[in-house]
Amino acid sequence: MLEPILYDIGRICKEKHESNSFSTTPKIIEFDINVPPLKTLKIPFDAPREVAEELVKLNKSEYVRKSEVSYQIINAGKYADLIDIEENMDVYVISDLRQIIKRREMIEIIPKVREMISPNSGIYVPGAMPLEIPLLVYMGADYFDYSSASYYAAQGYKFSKNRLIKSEEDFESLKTFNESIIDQVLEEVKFCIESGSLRNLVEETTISNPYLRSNYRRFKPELTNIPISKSNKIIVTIDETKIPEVQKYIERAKNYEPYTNVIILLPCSSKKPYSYSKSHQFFINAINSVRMPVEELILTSPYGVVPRALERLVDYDIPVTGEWSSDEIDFINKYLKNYIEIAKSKFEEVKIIAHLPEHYLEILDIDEDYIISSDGNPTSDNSLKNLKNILKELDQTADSKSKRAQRLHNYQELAKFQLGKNFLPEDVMIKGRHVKFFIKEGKNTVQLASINDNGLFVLTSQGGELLGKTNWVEVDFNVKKGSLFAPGFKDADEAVSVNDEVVIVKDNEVLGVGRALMSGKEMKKATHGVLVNIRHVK
Amino acid sequence: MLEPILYDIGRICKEKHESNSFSTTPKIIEFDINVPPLKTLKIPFDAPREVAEELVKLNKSEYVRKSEVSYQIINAGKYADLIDIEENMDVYVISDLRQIIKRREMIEIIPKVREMISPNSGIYVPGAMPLEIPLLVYMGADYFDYSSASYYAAQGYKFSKNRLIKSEEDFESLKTFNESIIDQVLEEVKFCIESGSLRNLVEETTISNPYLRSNYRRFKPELTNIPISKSNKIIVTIDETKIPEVQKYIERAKNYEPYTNVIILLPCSSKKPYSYSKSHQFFINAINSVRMPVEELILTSPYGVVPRALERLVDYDIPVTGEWSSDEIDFINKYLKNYIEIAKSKFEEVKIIAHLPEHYLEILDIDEDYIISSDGNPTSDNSLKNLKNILKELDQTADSKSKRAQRLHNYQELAKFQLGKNFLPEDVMIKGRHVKFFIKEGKNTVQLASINDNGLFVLTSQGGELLGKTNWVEVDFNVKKGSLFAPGFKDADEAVSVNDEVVIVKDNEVLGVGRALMSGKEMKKATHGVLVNIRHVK
Amino acid sequence: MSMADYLKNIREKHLKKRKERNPDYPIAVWIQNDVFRDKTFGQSFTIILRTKGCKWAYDSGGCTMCSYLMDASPAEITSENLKNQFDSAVEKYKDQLNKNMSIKLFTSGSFLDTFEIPLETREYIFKRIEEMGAKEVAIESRAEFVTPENMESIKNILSCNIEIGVGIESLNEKIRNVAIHKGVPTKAIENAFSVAEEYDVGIKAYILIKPPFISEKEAIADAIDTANKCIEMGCSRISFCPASIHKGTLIETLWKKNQYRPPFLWSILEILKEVKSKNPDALVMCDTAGVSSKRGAHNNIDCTCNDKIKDIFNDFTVTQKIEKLDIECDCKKEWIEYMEYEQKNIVPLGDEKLI
Amino acid sequence: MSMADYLKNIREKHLKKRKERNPDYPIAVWIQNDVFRDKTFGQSFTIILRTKGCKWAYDSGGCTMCSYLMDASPAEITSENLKNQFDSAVEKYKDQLNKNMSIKLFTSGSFLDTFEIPLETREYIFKRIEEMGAKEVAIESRAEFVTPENMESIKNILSCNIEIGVGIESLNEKIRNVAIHKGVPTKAIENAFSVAEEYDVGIKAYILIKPPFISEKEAIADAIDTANKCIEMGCSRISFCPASIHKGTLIETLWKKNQYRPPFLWSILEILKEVKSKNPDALVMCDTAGVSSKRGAHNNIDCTCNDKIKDIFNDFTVTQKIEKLDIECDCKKEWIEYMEYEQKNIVPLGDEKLI
Repeated sequence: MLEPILYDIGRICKEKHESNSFSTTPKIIEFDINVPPLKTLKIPFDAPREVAEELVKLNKSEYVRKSEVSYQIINAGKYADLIDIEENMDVYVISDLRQIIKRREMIEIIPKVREMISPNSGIYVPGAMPLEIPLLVYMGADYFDYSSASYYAAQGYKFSKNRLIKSEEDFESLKTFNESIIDQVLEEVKFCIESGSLRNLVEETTISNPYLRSNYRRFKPELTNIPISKSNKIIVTIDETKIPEVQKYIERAKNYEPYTNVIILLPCSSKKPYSYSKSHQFFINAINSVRMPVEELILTSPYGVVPRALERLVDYDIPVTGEWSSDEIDFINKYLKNYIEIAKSKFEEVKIIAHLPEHYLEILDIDEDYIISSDGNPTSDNSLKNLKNILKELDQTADSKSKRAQRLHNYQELAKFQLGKNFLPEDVMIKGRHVKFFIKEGKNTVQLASINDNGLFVLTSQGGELLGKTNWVEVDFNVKKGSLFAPGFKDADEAVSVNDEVVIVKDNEVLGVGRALMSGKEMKKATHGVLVNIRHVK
Repeated sequence: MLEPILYDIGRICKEKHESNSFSTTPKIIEFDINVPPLKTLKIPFDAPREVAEELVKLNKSEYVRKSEVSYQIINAGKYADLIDIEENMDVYVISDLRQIIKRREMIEIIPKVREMISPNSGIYVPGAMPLEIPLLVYMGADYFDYSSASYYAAQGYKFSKNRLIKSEEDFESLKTFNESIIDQVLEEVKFCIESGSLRNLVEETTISNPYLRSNYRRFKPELTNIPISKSNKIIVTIDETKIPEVQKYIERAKNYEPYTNVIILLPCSSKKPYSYSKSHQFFINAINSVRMPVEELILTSPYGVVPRALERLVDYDIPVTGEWSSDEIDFINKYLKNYIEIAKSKFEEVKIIAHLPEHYLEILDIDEDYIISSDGNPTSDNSLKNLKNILKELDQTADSKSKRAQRLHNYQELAKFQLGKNFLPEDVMIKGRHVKFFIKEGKNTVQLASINDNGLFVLTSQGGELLGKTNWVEVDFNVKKGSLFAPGFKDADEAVSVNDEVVIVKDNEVLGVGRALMSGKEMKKATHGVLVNIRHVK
Repeated sequence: MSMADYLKNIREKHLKKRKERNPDYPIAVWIQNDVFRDKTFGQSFTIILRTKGCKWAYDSGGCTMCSYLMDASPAEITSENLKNQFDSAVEKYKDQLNKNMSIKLFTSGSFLDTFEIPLETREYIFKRIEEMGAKEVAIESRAEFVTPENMESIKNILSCNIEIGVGIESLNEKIRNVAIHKGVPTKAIENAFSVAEEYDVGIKAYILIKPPFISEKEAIADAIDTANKCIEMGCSRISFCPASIHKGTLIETLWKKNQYRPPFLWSILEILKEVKSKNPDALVMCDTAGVSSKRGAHNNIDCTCNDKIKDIFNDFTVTQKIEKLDIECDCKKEWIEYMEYEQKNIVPLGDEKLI
Repeated sequence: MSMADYLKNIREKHLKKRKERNPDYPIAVWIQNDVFRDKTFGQSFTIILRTKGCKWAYDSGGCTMCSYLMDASPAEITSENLKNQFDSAVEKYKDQLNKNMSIKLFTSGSFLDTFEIPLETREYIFKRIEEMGAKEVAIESRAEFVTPENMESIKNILSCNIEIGVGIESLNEKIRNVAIHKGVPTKAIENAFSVAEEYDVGIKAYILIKPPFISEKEAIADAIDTANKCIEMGCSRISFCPASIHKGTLIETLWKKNQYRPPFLWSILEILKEVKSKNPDALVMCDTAGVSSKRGAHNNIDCTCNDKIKDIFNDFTVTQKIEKLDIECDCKKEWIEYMEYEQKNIVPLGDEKLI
């Protein structure tokens, strides 16, 4: 029985033993799958469909084993639709990895099994090689074995993390060595999930194998299995616009509404949040020289466009070579255009100032007119002076909006981004360096939320009440502070991501707030373990 | 003293010992660099230039050591221009890798030292971590040490091929483990050079590190250090249009001249050469149904466009997801346009037939009109019938060119591609399945060349004579068949790549032909060892 | 569509490639050294008659590894044609034929199926043999045709030893009737054995080594198990048939996708050793058609042991000496690990070089 | 442009940030417990006079680790101002002053350089001290000002023990004059020692631990070597000064790029042990300004041993007991391996957490 403790698309689970000790998956499985000899006919990957159908029926009773550890063997050739999941097995065994791994149908099999089964169930993929393990974990696998180590040792191959190397060493030493490489990869997989970098490990291990790389690229991971913002920097060196972190950001950021119609386009900085960098300090000082609030929009790869209000949600390291790929250029312009569209639908007219260095200006491809305020390096005295002058001129004609109200607006947009809904009333009080939000309730000042180190809202139960049944988890009893276990769980919003702030509701009444330990989708399938840490109850 | 035996941008060398035994680099160095204590002042990477200049002068005499193994320590901060190479040292020691590796100046230091020194000299980079070793070898390094293993062990880190993993293990076991990872990476480096896949290993190890990835992308490798065509499939999963193999191909293929003005665009096939695939068998049969010769041009990533005449020079595996990146699309169209331009400058008018599946047609972006001959799948009966009909119609109006002459033309283009010049006279006779080329000389039939398993010309000395001083190596004595050693070498064409067919000349007279064991540039700096295997002399 | 429909479809598709041949000549005919049912040595005279072919294959698509139907005639074969085939074969070898030979009459199906050989023709041929004299007569037939009536019809004419080769393939019902798609109920096999015993006719049990859809390890177990049971049921000899890849069969489809691999010779050695040591008196043979080639049973295809082991099989078939089966080679380790890995993969692996 | 030009440039640039202060008050003044030259304990009265500052720093850019000039006055300091500074200091502490104290007169440069303190002022101050009475007087000066004339001028007035702190830094010429850019020839140091001996004036040798451009290992060797030589040359005591990162210096530039790291405390312990055990009678002290902070000498910055070792240094300075220097900590291994790795890197490494 597994209990998930960390998700990074793939996951780490506690594996409970009879003793009080526990170990964590992904790991080598400790029991042997028993396929009763001569009782089943195995379905080759490319078996004709008619054959596969007949054999699936034939094998059904033999492939579901309810021994001490209950398990089901998954074998339906390439026909994912023929897979008939028996519920709540301890382990699901994926057969025929040697074919599956090379074939496009892979993503219809392993991740789909993961989608269908409980998070408390494990997926065991026998026979995996080191380079395949990270991708398999990414797709939902939990258990592996050493069988490939011996097989390739007998063939005279030594494992590396990425390939087979022909060797003259004897079988026993190759076998031992190959097993150690599997151990190393499993250790690295765990380390990477813990540090939120499993995708990088998957990139490393799939990049030199066209089959794996194809299946990695085809695979569309479940975005609720990564948090909205990771606590470590993410590393992005390839596939910039396609990685899940960016997909997840874009999905939400594309609804961002600017506060004012004066939009200033800024370059990104390697220091994050951008506003902590020297260059952005210069920009902000220049912008603050006028009374008028201005929308600051950072152009960047891989995130496309990042409004200042959301800057704390992006933290990444990318190679700096000053070259943009065509895909990056297309991506940035696409979301810049989307942003301008929203601005235009909100305001009669937009004023765009491009305070950007040359290599940004080169890629800018929008239909609207814009003023270039930079003169070469945007941090040069000249550029900054230009910017101030342009802003001053605009300031004369600007509507009377306040920077104070902009600050609230930005937090409201953050709330929309994070929680799907703004819960901050217009009369909220924003206080402190470690920002906190309060409202007056009669004579009392009540805290609604604070902003944590990742730049995200942490709610109080009063905040949760204002939010209402949004990003919710429904329970069937009056919860207390602490852990919400599967038995008390009733339902959840499928939009809930792992690590999300969630509102705990019972009979449509808000009981409190907490932090989700897994996605809403996973909670709905869970049978054991903690689903939510409830922080505040009324 | 090193003798290069294999190049794949990086290289494997024989390292001669006093005994008859030898080992090969890249490897752990076996002697300790002795920097005389308190006699030098080391130059930090970002030392002000004035400081660096003063200290470079100060250190000069101490940094060139002529002990049993002579070596020079390279330390000039980030100022590559301050590096003053002492010629023909056994080893050049790159200091301060810990800074260099993260900085853009890296590519001005390590590869430039390699460019300046003899191929018989080694580059030692102390302190490298496993993930850095492949890139360093790619840039020209030969020697490494275990020092990072102990250092990071003391800090409580365990190496993986790609990262440091925090560990609770004790120092001694971490140290041993970390050293074993360095050994593994060195073994893998050699394996990859041997199999022509060092670039893949470099991709694997740089992809999760933005610094390494930046320097990898900035680095423009010397293209003469890879053969014109590798004997193994190349694997391309990222940076499709930027890899050296493609750069090298494009540099030469962009001068290809089509034989006729009827150009048929075809999709690539996963089987290589394309013409061995089922789909191309269909296309070729259809094309052969008419008398008229047709230019067959395969559109593909990563090579852009591949004329049938050159198809045997491209052999690659790419992920098949059916998606093109914008960069790939731009690249294909750029070289397709270039090809059409050449065709138009040669012929009055070109006729382009696109026999392509839908996802190819979508990306086609050329100015000329073209006829679409395919109807959905280009191998469908309907598509092939269409193609035949269109060709039949064109055949009526076509010039009287012959397919026989086209065959010669294709080999002549291959010669231009491979050797920079066509050496096949119009009256050459082309014979056999393992193609051989002959001319009549009086009553004798003389062989000029044959085509080897990689689809390249192998010359006879008569072939060399027709080629003349092209792709040449000059010697100062009357060579015999066998090895050409450095002492007999006089000069070489800098266009010569490793593995190239070369013409051996003396006093502007062709003596014979051979195979280059290193590039012309490398030969010019070599002081020892075999440079060319001379195959034929007159 | 069912599996049977599928098999019928590919069979029909493939049969379109079948060519018409002269109906008056047999498919093949030859004389070779052989072991008789009484374990003495001698010569055998084999005629493979060209008939209409296996009715099961026509009706149901037939067996998943078999394409003998391709040798059968697309055109009608008359009783007259069949007689001519027999006569021409005898005529061809008349100088070498004698009374101490075994005469083997095979078709690409069942000799006893009147769909292939009309009763009248069968009787004609038996009569001619009885005239010629023979130490043994061997025919092949599916089990369902080993009936009292058919035994009567033979025994009425032939006085010599008679042996009927019956494709038992496997006594595992799933394997035989699903994986192989043999279409013979276990009952029919049991009947055949008891009828044969009653009429003192020998049954040569053909056992397929490595049907599709099971692992190498299971294939070994199944072949051993089937052989032991056949011997127990009183078969006159065991003839193991290592699977080989016939064109146009389901296993060819799988093999081409590298999802089936013919058996290792190591597996066959193990089967032979096991069966022979458990049944030292039984006559145990191994067919070596295709063995050591890519499409036949083989070890690591690059290994030199392949041809050596093929010779061993032939030697063993003749000598029946178990110690002949002893051979070692480095590649044996690969076989052991292949089987282990295949067990983990659950689904059969293809060729070890192509995984 | 030369290295000196560069240093001068950054000095000038940095000096622009210097603020003007009241010229009649000293930079600092305090009373503390101390060890005298005769190894007895007592109290010392320290005045840091605000002068124009170190002339070498103005003229040449000065030393690569030093920014004391920032404390000096950008405006002219008259003789009168200096006298006022002295008088105000004495006035402030008049209740605590007595004749058994050591009086220390420091500037941000050389007390004996008339560029900073005119002769007349110097004599005024000495006379006042002589009147007040003191067990010892300590001043600081660059070596070149330890001349017979200057010694005469002191001895003529002061009757107590006199000790001059001289920044030897390193006796390695390259290190002292290039790496540190001290601008003091070895000759000048030798002269200073012999002049001091002649006039029975003590020389307190300031030795810099870890100049830039050398490794940690070399820094240890150099400090030990320099100390041993100074003791041999007859210095009255050794005061080790572990480098710390002053603002606006060259080593700050390097440190900010993580290309310089202040010395490990382990290195200092090793130096102290080595020097003290070789010279048991010598007075060996260690300045702890900045020690255990990020910009000062420290071990792994997260380690709890930092503050413990700082206490040890203070304790040792007072007690001079070598066994006080014994301490172990897990992080010592990191120091050893850091030095090994740095040797391989050839060029000095930065902070171990940031490599």
